[in-house]
Amino acid sequence: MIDKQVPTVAQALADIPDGATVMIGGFGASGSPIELIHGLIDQGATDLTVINNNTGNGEVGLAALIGNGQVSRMICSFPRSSQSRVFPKLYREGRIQLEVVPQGTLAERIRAAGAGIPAFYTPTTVGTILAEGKEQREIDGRTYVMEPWLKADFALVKCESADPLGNLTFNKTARNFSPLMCMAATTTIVQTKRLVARGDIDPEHVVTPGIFVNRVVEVPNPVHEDTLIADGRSYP
Amino acid sequence: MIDKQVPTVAQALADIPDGATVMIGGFGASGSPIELIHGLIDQGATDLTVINNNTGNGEVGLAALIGNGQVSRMICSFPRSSQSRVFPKLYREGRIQLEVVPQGTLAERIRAAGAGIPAFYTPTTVGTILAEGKEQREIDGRTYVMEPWLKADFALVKCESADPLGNLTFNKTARNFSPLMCMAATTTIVQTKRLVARGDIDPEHVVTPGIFVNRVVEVPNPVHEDTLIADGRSYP
Amino acid sequence: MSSGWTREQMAARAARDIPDGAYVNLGIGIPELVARFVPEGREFIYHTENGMLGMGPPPGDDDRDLDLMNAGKKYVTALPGSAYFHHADSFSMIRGGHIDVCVLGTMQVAANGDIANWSTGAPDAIPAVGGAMDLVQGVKNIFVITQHTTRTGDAKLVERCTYPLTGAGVVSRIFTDLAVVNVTPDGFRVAELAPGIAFDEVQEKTGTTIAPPQ
Amino acid sequence: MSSGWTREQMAARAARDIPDGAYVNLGIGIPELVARFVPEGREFIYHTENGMLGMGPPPGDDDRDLDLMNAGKKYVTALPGSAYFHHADSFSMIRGGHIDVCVLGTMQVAANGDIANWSTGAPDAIPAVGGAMDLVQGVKNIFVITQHTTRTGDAKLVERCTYPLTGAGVVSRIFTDLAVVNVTPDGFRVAELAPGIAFDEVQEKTGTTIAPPQ
Repeated sequence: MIDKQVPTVAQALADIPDGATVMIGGFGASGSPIELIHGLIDQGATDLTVINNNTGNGEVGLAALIGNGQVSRMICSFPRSSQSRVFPKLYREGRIQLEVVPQGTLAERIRAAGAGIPAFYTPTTVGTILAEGKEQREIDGRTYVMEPWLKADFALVKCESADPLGNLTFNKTARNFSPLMCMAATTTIVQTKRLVARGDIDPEHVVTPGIFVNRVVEVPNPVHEDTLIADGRSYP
Repeated sequence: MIDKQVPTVAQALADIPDGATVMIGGFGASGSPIELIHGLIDQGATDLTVINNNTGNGEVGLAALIGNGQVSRMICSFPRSSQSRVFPKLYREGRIQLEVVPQGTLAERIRAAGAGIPAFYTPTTVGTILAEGKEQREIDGRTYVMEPWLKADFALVKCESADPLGNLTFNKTARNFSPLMCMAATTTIVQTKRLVARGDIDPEHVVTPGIFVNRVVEVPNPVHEDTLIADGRSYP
Repeated sequence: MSSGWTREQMAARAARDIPDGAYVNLGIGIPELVARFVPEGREFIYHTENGMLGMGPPPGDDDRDLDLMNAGKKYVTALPGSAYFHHADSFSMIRGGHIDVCVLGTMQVAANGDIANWSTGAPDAIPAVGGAMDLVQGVKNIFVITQHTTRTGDAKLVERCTYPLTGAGVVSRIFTDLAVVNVTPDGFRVAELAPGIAFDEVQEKTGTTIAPPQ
Repeated sequence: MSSGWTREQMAARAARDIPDGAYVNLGIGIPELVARFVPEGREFIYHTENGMLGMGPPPGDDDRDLDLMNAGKKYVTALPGSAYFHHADSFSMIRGGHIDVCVLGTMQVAANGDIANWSTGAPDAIPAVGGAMDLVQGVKNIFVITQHTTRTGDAKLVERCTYPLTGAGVVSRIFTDLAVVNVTPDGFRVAELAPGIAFDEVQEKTGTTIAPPQ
C-alpha cells in the first residue's frame, strides 16, 4: 500500500542540496510551513533560491532562513512588509538577489510549470518597467508580455489534513500558493496538522490530489508565525 | 440580497441569440445539462457554434440540438462515439463544420479564456497534422505550439448543488469541463439538482465560486442521457 | 483652507458609484473604508486576492482564525456564501475580467489614466509590487481614492506620472477630498465637487488642466 | 501458427514493468486489462483523464452512479483515497509529467517511437483525437499493447508510420502477442520473446529491422 508518510521533519528534508530551488507555501503568515522552514535551517542547505510571495517577518520562519544566510536569491511579489527587517538589510548590503514578479504572474507561472505549459501571455506589467526586456506581442489588438513557467526542485507546504496518498485539504486562506507549488516542484514535502486514513477525505473535497505530493509529515500543533512574532521569538 | 436564481429554464435561456457561441458542459453523458439543451431546442436559436468534448449520442441532448439544425459549427475533441449518429450524418453531408481540438488543449484553452491568458504554449500536437498552420517555437530545447484562448457567449452547465450566489458543487466525474466553461463564458447558465441556502455550501468545498455564474435554475430531478437513450427516447 | 470630503466621505462617495451585486476588490488604506458605506439596498461581494470571495469585517479578538487574512495581511471573517480558492484561481478572477470594480489608493494618477502606486523609483527602494499590476490590467473598472495632493501639497493628479507606472491608461474615476474626477479621452474632468469646494481650487491643486463639471 | 501471449498475458506482462506506486493511465481495449494483473505487493493508482484519480473496477448494476465514468465512457467506481477534479487539472497531471505510465493501444508504432493511433487518414473519416495527443506528449513512459500484426497480417510495428501521427518519438516499450519490444535510439529491439516464439517469426512479422534480444 502506498504510504507517503515520513516520520520526522528532518527525514522529510534530508536530501535538499545546496543550490536547490525551493518553493515555500504561504501568504505572509497564513499557510507558512514554519516547522518545515525551521527544519531547513537545522538541515543547513545553502545557496538556495526561494520562491514565496514575501520575504518573511520578524526573525522566525522564512525571515530566519534568510537571516541564517541560506538564501542567495528570492523570487517574490512583495518583499516588503511592516515587520520585514531581515531581507531589506541583506538586500541593501548586496548579499541577496531579488526577482520581483507580480503576484498573479507568480501564481500563473507556478501553475504553468505544474501544467506543462512552458510560457503564456499576460497583460500584467504591460507599459511598466517590469515588462522591460520581456517579449511582447499584440493579440486581438491588445499588448501582452510572455512569461515563462517557474519550476522548483522542492516545495515545502503546510496543509490542514492529508491522507497517506498525499491528498490534501487546507484551512481557509492558508490555501493560497500551496496547491500550485505542489504541482510545480519535483519533490513536494507537506506538513499536515492531521494525518487521516485513506478515504477519510471526501474525494469531492480534495484540494490537492496526492499525485502532486511526495512526502507527508504530521505536525499536529503547528506554530503560527504571527504568534511567534508576538511572543518576540527568533530561530534558531 | 444577490439572488441569481431564475424560475424556469425558458427564462434562463431566453436571450441566447442566433449565431451565439455556446459552451455545453459534460463529458459524454456525464454532466450533460439535458434540460438546458432541450430548453435551447425549444428556444430555437440557430447558427450556433457549440463547444463540447463530444457531439452527443442517440437523438437526445446535444445530438438532438445538432439534429434540429441549430448548430453550424462544433468545436470538440472527440466527435465520434458508439451511439453518435446525428453528427456524422450532417458532417458527411457538409452541413456542419468541425474543429477538432485535443482534449487537454481544449480544456486549457477554455481555462485560459477565463483566466485572461490570450495564448499559451503546449507540446500537444507537435509533429502531427493538428499542428499544421500553428505557430511553433522552441523553448528550453523542446518544440511547442501556440494555442489561443477559447471564449464563449454562453455556457450551459449542470451541477449538483448551487446557492443563490452561484457557488457550485458537482457530482463525481460530472465535474469535467463545467467549472472551466463557467469561467470562460460571458453569461453562465447553470441547472442545479439542488438549490441550497446561502452558507449551506462549506466555503472550503465550493468548486465553482459564484463570480463565474450568472443564472441558476433548479432542475430537481434531471434526466440522464444514458437513461433516455436506453429508453429509446428522442427530442423534441 | 477648504474642508472638502473626509476619508469616510470619500469612501462613501465611491461606494455610491458601485452597482448592486458587484464583485469588488478594495486596496489597502482609504479604499478599505468603502466596505463600511455600502448604500442601502445594495450588496457587494468582496474579493481578496490571496484567495477568497465573500470577505467579511474584521473578527473580534476571540473568534479570529490566524489563517484567515486579507491581501493586506489583516485578519478578516467569512460571510455566508463565501468561497476559498488558490492563487491561480484568484488571479484568474482578476486577469480574466470577472471583478467589476477595484478601488485603489495611489501616489500619482495621470490625465491619460496611467497610475503609479507601487514604487517611488528611488534607487534604494526595495521593489514590491504585489497584485497591483494584475488588478489594474484585469479589473473592469479601476477607481482611485486619494487625497487630492500629497501632505506637502504636491499634485497627485498629474499630466504624466513621474513615478514608475503600475499600469497605463487603466483608471476610469478618481475620488479625492475635493472632487470626483473622471478620466476621459480628453483628460481629467470634474464630475462632482465636494460641498464648499470651488472648481478653481481643484484646478489649482491639480498638476494639469482639468475640465469643469459639465 | 504460433501461439504467443493472449490478451490477458500481454496485459499481465505490461503490468510487470510498472513500478509500485505508479500513477497509471490506461487506454481503451487491451490496456484496460492491465488493472486486473497488478503484481503481488504493488499498488497502482489509476488516472482517468475526464477527472479522477483512484479509479476502481466497474460497479455492479445496483451501485452504479451514472455520473461516474472513465474516459472510455464506461461506468467505474471510486476507491478509498480517490479525488475528483476538472479537466484543466486533469490534463495538468498529464501535460505536466505527473503520470508515470500510460498504456495505449495502437494502429501503428514506428522504430523511431512515433505512434499513430487516432486516425486512418481516410478522406471520409471523421477526425476524433480525444486525449491521445496530450497523453503521448505528457506522460513519462508511453507503453503500447498491441497485436503484433493486424487481422489481415499487416505489420503494426513499422519503419515509419503511414497513418497520421498521434505523437513523434514518444513510445518507449511495446507489448505484443509475440514479444516485448524496446524502442531504442537504434530502433526496435526485442527485450523478451513470448514462450514458444522464435525471434525469426518476430522479425518476419515486423515491418522493419528489429534487433534480437541482447
